[in-house]
Amino acid sequence: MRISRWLAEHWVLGVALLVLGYLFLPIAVVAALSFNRPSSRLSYDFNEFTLDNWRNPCATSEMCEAVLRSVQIGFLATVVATVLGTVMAFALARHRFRGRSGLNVLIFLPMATPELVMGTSLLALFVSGGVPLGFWTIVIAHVMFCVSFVVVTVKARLTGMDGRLEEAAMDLYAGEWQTFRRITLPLVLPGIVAAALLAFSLSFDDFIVTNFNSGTTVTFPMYVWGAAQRGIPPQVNVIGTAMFGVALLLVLATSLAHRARAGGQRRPAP
Amino acid sequence: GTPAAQQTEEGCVSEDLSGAERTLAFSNWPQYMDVDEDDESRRPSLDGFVSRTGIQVTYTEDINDNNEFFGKVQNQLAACQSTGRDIMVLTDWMTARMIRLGWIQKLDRSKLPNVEANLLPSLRNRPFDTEDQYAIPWQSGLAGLAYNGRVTGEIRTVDELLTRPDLKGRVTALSEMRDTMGLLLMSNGHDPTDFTAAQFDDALTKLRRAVDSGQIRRFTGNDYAPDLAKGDIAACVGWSGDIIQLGFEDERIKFVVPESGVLLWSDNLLVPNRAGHKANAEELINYYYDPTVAAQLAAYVNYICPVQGAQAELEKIDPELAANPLIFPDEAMLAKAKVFMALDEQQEREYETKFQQVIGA
Amino acid sequence: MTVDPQTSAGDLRLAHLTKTFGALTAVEELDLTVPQGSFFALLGASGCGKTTTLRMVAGLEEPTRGRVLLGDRDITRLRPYKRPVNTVFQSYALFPHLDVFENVAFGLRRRGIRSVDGQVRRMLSLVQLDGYERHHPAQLSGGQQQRVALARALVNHPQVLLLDEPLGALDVKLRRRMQLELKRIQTEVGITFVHVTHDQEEAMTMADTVAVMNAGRIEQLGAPAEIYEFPATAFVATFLGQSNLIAGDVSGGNGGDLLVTAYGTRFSVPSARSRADQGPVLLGVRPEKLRLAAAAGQVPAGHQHVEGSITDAFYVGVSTQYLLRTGWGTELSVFVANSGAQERFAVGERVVAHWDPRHAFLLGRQVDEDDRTAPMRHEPVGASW
Amino acid sequence: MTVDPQTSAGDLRLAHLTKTFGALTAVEELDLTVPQGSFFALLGASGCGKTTTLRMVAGLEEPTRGRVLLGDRDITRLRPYKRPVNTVFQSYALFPHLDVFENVAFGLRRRGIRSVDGQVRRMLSLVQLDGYERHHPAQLSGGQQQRVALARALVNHPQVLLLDEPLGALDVKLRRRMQLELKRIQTEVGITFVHVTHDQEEAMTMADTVAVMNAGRIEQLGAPAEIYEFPATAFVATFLGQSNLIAGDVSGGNGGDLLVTAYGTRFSVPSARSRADQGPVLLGVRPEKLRLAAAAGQVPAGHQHVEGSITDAFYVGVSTQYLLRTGWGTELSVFVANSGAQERFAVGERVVAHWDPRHAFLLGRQVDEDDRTAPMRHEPVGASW
Amino acid sequence: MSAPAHVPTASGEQPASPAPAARPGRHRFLPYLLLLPGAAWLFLFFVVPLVQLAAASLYDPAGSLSTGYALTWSFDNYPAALQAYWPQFGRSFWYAGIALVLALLMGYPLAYAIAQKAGRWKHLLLVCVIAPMFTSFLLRTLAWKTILSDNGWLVGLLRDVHLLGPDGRLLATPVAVVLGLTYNFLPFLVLPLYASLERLDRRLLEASSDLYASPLKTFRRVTLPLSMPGLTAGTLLFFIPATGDYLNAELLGTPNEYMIGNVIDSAFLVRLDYPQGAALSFLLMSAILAVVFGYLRNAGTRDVL
Ligand SMILES: Nc1ncnc2c1ncn2[C@@H]1O[C@H](COP(=O)(O)OP(=O)(O)OP(=O)(O)O)[C@@H](O)[C@H]1O
Ligand SMILES: Nc1ncnc2c1ncn2[C@@H]1O[C@H](COP(=O)(O)OP(=O)(O)OP(=O)(O)O)[C@@H](O)[C@H]1O
Ligand SMILES: NCCCCNCCCN
Ligand SMILES: [Mg+2]
Ligand SMILES: [Mg+2]
Repeated sequence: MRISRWLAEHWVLGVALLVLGYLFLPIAVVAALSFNRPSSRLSYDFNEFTLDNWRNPCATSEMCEAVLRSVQIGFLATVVATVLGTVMAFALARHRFRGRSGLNVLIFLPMATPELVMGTSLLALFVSGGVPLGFWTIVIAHVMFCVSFVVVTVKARLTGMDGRLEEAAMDLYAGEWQTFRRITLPLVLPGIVAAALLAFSLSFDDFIVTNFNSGTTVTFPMYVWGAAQRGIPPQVNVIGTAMFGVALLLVLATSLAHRARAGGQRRPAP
Repeated sequence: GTPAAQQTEEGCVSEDLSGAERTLAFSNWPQYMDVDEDDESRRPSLDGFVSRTGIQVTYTEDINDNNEFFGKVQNQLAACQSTGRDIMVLTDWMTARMIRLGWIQKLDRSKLPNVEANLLPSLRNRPFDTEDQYAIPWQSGLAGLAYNGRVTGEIRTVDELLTRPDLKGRVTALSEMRDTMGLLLMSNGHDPTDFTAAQFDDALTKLRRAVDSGQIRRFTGNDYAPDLAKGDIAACVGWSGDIIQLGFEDERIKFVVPESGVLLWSDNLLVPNRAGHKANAEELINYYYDPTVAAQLAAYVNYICPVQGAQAELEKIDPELAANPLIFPDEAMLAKAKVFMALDEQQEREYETKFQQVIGA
Repeated sequence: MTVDPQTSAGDLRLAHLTKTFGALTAVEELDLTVPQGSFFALLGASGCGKTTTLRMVAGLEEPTRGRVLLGDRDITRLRPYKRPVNTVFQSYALFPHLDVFENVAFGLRRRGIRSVDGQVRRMLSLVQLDGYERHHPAQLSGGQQQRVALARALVNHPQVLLLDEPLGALDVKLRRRMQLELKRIQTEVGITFVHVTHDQEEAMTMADTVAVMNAGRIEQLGAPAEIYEFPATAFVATFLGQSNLIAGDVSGGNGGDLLVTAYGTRFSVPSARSRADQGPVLLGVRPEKLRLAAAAGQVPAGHQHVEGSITDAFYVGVSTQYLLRTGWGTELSVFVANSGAQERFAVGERVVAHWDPRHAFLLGRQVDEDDRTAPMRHEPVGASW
Repeated sequence: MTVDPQTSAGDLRLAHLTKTFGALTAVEELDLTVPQGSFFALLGASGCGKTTTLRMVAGLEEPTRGRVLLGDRDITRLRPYKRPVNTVFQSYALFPHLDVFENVAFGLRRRGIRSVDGQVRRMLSLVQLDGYERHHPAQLSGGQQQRVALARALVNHPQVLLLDEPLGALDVKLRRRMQLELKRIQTEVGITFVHVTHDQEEAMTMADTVAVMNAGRIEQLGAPAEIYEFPATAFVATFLGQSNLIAGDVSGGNGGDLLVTAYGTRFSVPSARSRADQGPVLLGVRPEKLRLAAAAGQVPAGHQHVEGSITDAFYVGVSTQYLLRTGWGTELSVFVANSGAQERFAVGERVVAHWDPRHAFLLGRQVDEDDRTAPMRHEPVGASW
Repeated sequence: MSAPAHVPTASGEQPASPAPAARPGRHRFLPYLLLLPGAAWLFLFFVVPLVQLAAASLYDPAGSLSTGYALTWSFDNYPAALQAYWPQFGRSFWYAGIALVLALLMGYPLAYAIAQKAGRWKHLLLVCVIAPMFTSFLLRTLAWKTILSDNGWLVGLLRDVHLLGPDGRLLATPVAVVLGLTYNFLPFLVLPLYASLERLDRRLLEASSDLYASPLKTFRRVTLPLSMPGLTAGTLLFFIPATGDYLNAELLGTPNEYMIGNVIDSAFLVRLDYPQGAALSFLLMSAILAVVFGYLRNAGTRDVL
């Protein structure tokens, strides 16, 4: 009886852990291979444990350049998309104006459009406009498909925010800018950070749109794609594993920082 | 609408910056360049070029398939924009198309004395480049069958590849229509040098059956190689040099020349429009037509070397290789090797479309 | 309800203040003076315009017409952050990302004050929150949050402190405690408090002056006891405390008294306690002013009485509340303190309710208005809620 | 506090019910019988285990030890959805995605009842919500939501209805209205109500039986008037209503009375109203039972009295509350109804507080316990809040 | 009381600051100003290209690279494209649909457990859902290729327990493709779902069980409907990219598993049949939008995003 009750309450956790295991399975393979000394250039099997790949992650300079480039693109795209998207989210959450619903559709559509379609159509635009493909066209494309995600994420946070806090700030001698700077921004910040993380992960990982609009510029996913066709150097797995670790640390750090600021557990109601 | 992609020498002028910039961007297929046995990041012949000329080469293995690569660069070339590459390697038929579209720069023959001296006669004055001023062969090669003896038994014929039950789902063929269809035409007893539309359709039906039955896992570019090496793929349609290279690492990987015949093709060095370093490219071409360099390259890539005198040089390095008919084909081999016939634009479109539909895209 | 002619330098004055939202008039031609340093309570039913009034004073809402003055200074169009007015919001509106100290220091810092430490700590100690500086709002109980909100406003030494139902969200017990605390602090700091509440008891025990608002207008304004003892309108009589109102007509005068006839019975009310001296009137008696006797003979001399039978009785510890059906069919409610001295009556018993005429009051009446019974503590006040 | 030996078929019985959370014992060896059809109120300070008790009855929490019985049926381990018990939650927990009708129909549908229409409508009409069928919870006022929660539970005709502070979130006025409503409905449907509240007045006016809980145990159980008039412990005396408690010692007996000496003065208490007949005791008098006189001479015969001076006075409309400093230095609190008959006293005046000994009661006392003054309505109840 | 009559003005009022106090007129143009950069970006780099693409879908199908393409309003391109590739079309929706079902079966418990059962591990678990997205999509898919490979341990295991025949495979089967789709887009389903489930009031679940609903019924009648907004958003964010994906089919499947994305990819990059590629793109988009709006209507929450 008790066991069945315990099971009834905890089986979901069990399933969740299994699903997490599923999510981590390929990561585990990538991580394992990052410690592999492959038997040959074309082999992808685990052969022999080594730390060489980690000691020397830049075996091929193309790969490290590609990683660096992807980070740069991701960073730029994240900053631009986060700024544009946040500002839009503010306008949408805080103001009533004509053309709102049209705008909402404009923001929703990129999320509802297959990447392929976005990639090809944007390519056609660049080519017909004589824009040379490369680093900047990739940035433009990434900003384009990240903006919507940022708007949606930040808007959710903003609408959940108590507008009276801003009134309270104004009542306490904070002008419009001060109110924004001291109250609104810090309160919406977790949403903005989440949006930025999402944007970065979307940009860093994008292959399809990038492939169409990159010209000869090679990003990390494109490098991996190309490398897969001719045999992947094991260091690619180092980068993959490291990015995973960085993400874990980053997200964990932000959420810890956030929790520390919010001051820990909510007190039970009196 | 969009304007025609056709360019002319007058309409699309390229500026050569070679004087100021001693650099060269080189796009090539994987496994098409010699690599140092001990340090895989070094490419001895290319390094030799760099030290000899001082020209820094950015070497990228980003060509996996002619069509795929064309798709990547055609937008820029059609708009007379730089592709970011100074020199690239494409197969005959694609070379022909590019030249026809006016996308390739004319080379200065005077800067290519080695080519003048050493290019095999059979590869001179080809129909798409009658004066050898656009396209200089990089390597020739054969398209035939290959298998990994670690995971399957020997394969002799195309039909075996397409129907043997133990190979089901462990076979790849090339997305290169001419190679795959050429082999099938020959396996049907037809001649890829000269076939009819009906014969093509017959061969295609055979292919479709193999696809539908699940015999063929994928149609690939050069990326069949890792899968074959791993044994994920038991057998495939592949290119001679690649397979021979794999054979060095695992002798159970074998290239097979089917009785019905193989396809012979050449890949060519091309300098696209708006490439900024034509003169540097010409230096590279000339360098690789030095028989000793050619032999060095051939000894590694194991494709058919277009450079006269290389065989003699190779004999000095590795006599066994020099005697390999897959690298320096003998008469018997040449008798089995056919060149896929030239297609006009209409035919090409028709056959490509049909083929693409069967290979699933 | 007109502007007090003599105002001192720090008085808060509202002149003809009006606010409309579309077709709705939330506040209508409000004229009001809140003397400097007083504890002013604004009472009224939900939706009567209390919050809107406060928001206009704070500058969070712009008046449609009229002016807001602080002493002689017109602050009607001043932005909220430029007014020497602070607000304690109903839900506190504490900044969740700042700790207690920073919440309290917020206003000081915004005004560019550097060394806020002393002031903040003194204020936290005034509201008995020493040691809570580094807690975040989410870690505080409701009462503690309330005090932070108070400290955050008070530390700025505003001329006027607005409190918009700051106790509305608290449970009864905590509410009572906070009331005393607020009153103590107001006495200590001497700032003008304008306190909005739904709770009449709260208003009465805390405020120097109470204003009862109804539908955007002020119905009566004065000291709590004054209003309670002698309400100006039926609305006030029933909103502030409870009243039995008997519909009647003035039938004449008798020296200092007015005579009222209701249901064939004559009652008298001192004219000093009459808001109307002719026509239809409501005779009001508060339930605790009514007393019960077993028979008419026991009614003290000079008292007026009504006979009836008990229809309901509630024991509530401190007092017992009776409902009495009169001869003419309406009901009266009577609160009898359980002081031990009084007799207890049972439901169904016939009794006499009596009162000293000096405790009655007289209000004007619309012709169609009927009797109203003071709701017993545990009876629904109105039909619709 | 022991199990009632004679129980009827539908009584709710808790036997040795215990719940521990880690080291904390939330409910300790609770034995309790709630007679079928009664209105039972559970009172106690925050955290004393009321909610935990209810949750164990509802099946939402599993007891660490002990049993829950309905009549003879042991339901201790029954899953909540299999118990004939329903709960009205403090926050109502209405399903926001369902309209009023579907909220009320929820339980019926879950039990597979097809034609719910009639029952739901009847129930909605009982709680006076006809016409609100298609409204969603978010569109209702607090009071209306409360009634939906009630209807949603009642429509299932449970054997026991648990109410966990269902009125806690309402403002004072609405709260009073809802109390009456609840009582009316309980009388109408005759289901056993177990009502948890913080509010003693609420418990007293509504319940047939009140249990006062303290730290996981029940301190006293009985009819409200019974408990109020003669509390069993100091906790009950101060928790249920308010009391002045004077520390003294039993110094002897006198017929039916006990004599108590406190601060050198002798008081008497009927032994029938004494919980201790020797040693240290607390003499209790409720503030409304105290009366004030200007001089000792005016004290009625048989009354006992204490002299002192007024230190504080609060006018609260219905009554005036005085704080009196006695000769020995502690304070007494006195509530005088504003019935108009009583004299008013000013702060500083010397007065005599007197009471009928039959209104006093005697409780056992810990040796170190001191006087306790009934808090005035507007005075902080404890030091720490 | 000495009151600070004057408060220093907060200088430099920023256009970006929201004004909670409604001041009519004051901010009439502010929203437009705020929206302008982002909207312009989307217009220029999303709408304009899309219109161009729409035009391309109506080009003369007889055009070619060397001759160019003329806009001849050839609406026939649409039926022609559909006729040639309806199997891939159907397959896209079929695979994405199955993947969606699998993802829901996995994602719902995961989101639920994190939101309601994880207690103080909540944040960590949530991070675990997001972090894999930082390891390249391709790398993860290639890892799947290794895991599912014919000689891998998984296939070996499944063969040993006879879930797969001796020649049974996982790689290059529909199973692998659907698994890949499920895997790659799962976080997009879980995140919005989590957000919605986190807001779910536990007391409602208790109320439900108090009202005779078994755990299953509670889920069906309370949990599920209340998580609908998140479920809808998550479903869309999963289904849309999954339908348009071609990498999973390409890497894990065979031509028999190719989806419409593969066709469009090859139309644009290999076959250079722009009219057909564009027509297929638009068919895909409108099919997706049709499904989306149909779904939104049924889900009853239009305002999901
Ligand atoms: N921004 C607004 N737009 C439209 N009507 C409003 C607005 N603010 C308030 N109102 C309306 O003005 C009237 C007065 O509202 P106000 O908030 O001042 O009432 P209140 O007395 O504070 O009520 P409560 O006691 O319920 O807080 C109400 O009818 C309300 O609906
Ligand atoms: N799930 C739990 N885990 C740990 N402790 C708990 C839990 N639930 C309740 N408690 C503790 O058990 C004690 C009794 O709690 P309970 O909720 O029953 O009190 P209560 O009498 O209902 O209080 P209140 O009047 O504040 O609602 C409290 O100290 C509380 O903190
Ligand atoms: N590894 C180099 C392979 C080069 C193949 N070229 C394509 C030939 C097509 N027929
Ligand atoms: Mg209000
Ligand atoms: Mg509780």
